[in-house]
Amino acid sequence: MTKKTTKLPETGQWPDRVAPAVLVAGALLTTVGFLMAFLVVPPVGGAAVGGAELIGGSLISNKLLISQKIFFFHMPVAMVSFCALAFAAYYCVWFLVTREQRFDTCAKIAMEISLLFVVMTMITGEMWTRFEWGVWWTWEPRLTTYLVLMLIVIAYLVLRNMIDEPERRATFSAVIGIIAFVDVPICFMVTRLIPSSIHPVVVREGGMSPEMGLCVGVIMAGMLCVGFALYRLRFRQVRLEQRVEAVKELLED
Amino acid sequence: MTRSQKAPAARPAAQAPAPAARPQRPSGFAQYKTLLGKDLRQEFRTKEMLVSMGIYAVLVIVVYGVALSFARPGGEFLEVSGGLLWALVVFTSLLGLGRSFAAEKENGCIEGLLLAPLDRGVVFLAKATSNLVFLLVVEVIAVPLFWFFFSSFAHPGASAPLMVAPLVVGSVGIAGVGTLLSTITANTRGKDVMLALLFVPVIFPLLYACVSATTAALVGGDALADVFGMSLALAAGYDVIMILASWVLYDFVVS
Amino acid sequence: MNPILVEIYSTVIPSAPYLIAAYALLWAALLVYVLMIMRGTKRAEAQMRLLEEAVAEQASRSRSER
Amino acid sequence: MDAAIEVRGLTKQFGGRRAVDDVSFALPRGAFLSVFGPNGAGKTTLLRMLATLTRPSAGDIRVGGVDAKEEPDAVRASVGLISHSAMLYPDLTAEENLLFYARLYGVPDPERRVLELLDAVGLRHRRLDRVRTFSRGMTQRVSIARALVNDPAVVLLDEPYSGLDPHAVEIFDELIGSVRAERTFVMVSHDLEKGRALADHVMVMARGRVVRFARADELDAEEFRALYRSTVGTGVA
Repeated sequence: MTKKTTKLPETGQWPDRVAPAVLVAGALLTTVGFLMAFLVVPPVGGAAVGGAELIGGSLISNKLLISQKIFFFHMPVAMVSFCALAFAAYYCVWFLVTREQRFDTCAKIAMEISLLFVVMTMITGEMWTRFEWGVWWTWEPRLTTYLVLMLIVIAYLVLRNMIDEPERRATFSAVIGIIAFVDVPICFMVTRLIPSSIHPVVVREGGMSPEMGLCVGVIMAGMLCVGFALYRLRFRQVRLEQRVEAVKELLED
Repeated sequence: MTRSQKAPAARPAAQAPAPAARPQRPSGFAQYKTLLGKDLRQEFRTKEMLVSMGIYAVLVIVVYGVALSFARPGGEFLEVSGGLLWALVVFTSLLGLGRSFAAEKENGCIEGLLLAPLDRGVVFLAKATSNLVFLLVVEVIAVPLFWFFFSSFAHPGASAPLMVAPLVVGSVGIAGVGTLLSTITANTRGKDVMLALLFVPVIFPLLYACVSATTAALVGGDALADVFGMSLALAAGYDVIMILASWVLYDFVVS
Repeated sequence: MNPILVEIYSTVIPSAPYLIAAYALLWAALLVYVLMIMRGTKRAEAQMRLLEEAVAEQASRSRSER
Repeated sequence: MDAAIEVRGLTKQFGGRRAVDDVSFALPRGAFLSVFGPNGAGKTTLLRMLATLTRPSAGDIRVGGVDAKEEPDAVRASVGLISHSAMLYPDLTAEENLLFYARLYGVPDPERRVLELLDAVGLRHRRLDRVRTFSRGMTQRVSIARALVNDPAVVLLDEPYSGLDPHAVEIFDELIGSVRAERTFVMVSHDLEKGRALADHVMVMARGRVVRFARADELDAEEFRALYRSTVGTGVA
């Protein structure tokens, strides 16, 4: 049977022509979102206040929480980290089916992007938790899920350095990539369904007013573009390094 | 040496018909029993893994003893004991899983298995079952020992025997996923650290569900009613999904 | 100052440092990654130039031998 | 009549390097092929691909007319491998080891077959002792019994002589001689004399490629030794 030639992702294909434009779009969208978050969307109400005041045409009766603004970047960045993990799992499956090293490279880069965005999620989540509940860390469902995701992605990258032989390294990494993709949603679900007895979680997200929804949407789109552009940039760099290695090898013998 | 006369190989239409004397490939279940029998016989003869896991569990209990010697006995201990017990199970199983392929790798026996007409899922199931058996044997010793040493702190509630359910469900999950991960890390550098680094995050949801179920069983009362059933169901769900995934992916990992 | 207004805005000042830290670190993380990529690309390009010279030199040497 | 082993365009790539590069040959049933070549010439990789232990990057292998890629298990049922790693469980007795493999391959009446094999290798009296207590030579003999447990049509030998004392080598040759009827052998070895003595086909490999493949009688000893020296000299990977 003729080996169906799968189209291998390569630099210079359509994603690369689009990448610079996407990067600009990403930057624009995130800045617009940033401004919207602070200027357009009214801050969320916190604890009730002894009276009520007329500010800017509406009656405010509880503390206005600026810290909640972090949420506008926290949630989109977290979503992008899940998307990156999904992409990585997609390439892992493709590698196991076709055994093409190129898909393994793509999976590695997608995992790196996922790690980057998880770290960003942890940073923003950390700052929000610090102010919101006054503690540096609480074993609250969302934070634990991201911690587990971060550890798995780190384990994936450490595993890659522990194996030298390219074929075995790629196969084992692909398996771990798929296991991670299966494991994280379960972790997401388990930590939510079982109430941790320490202290009930005040879920602030609750109902999102239209402007908040729009703002989050804009930033989400922006972050997706940034993620995609970074992926292509990193992909071009890794491909260049691989070509350099190949030429070196040719020169040797 | 008389070799029974092989029927002349007929024109191979689709597949050369196996001559009568040539062995018929046994059913998957028969191969599973053979593999499991070998693992159990080998382990119960040397008892290498069982003894090391048992001693390790006792050592962990000793460390707990020191850690808790300054805590006030009483109700809080019960809530903590579920987690302590599971920490003991996780690290003891890590030790056991790390050594589960020692015998195979030591003499190139893995290649002996790969040479046989045997699909890799059967190897996975047999190895997972043997790991499960060893883990359960150690738990049967370690858990009562744990309560023996900490009886001065607190006595488990009336519903404590329910604790067996999460222990079994958890051990099944640990043995299943653990076998896949230990196969991966069996021939990587720094294999013990690598196994732990992969194992703990992947097993986290199962651990989370099992600890909550065990604690509910130990504390008893109202906590038991709503949390126990839900946690156990989630743990069982985790087992099914992850063992299925491990079973499917095992073929790539072992060849 | 009107006490209620003060209370309404009471959380703004204390939360400011965390807010700023959050966004600053966010962009710092992105920046670090981009810098890593740039450094890697430059190093790879430098090696590629080196190799091109080596190939050219090897080609000329083999031509002179023939 | 179908060739026992048919290999076409077999290649194995490790990263950039081609350990086995476009190897093709065919072996009739009952032949004995000795493969020679310097270290890193790809001999062992070729053997491991024949044993379906390593997945080829390209090309195909047919054993007894069955394609190894499409039906690996059918090929595995008819192949036996003897290598310097014994593939035996040290804490199980010789009999238990062989019974384990016999049941795995689904050999009819395993107990009788195992005793028959232990007789053949002359270890029936030590069948209840653990393999850990055996000498290198005895372990190798049990390993031969293991490789023959499924009555394989093809027997692969990977450096079988390494670590054997002369007496053990003698027994080994005798055993191989006694089971040669109708089986096809492929042996990888550094031992020129041993390799040529047993073989009726000879292959010399260097850097993953086949330098020479011929019937043993077409190559007289002197020409062969010169050929070997030349490939070993130039062929160092």
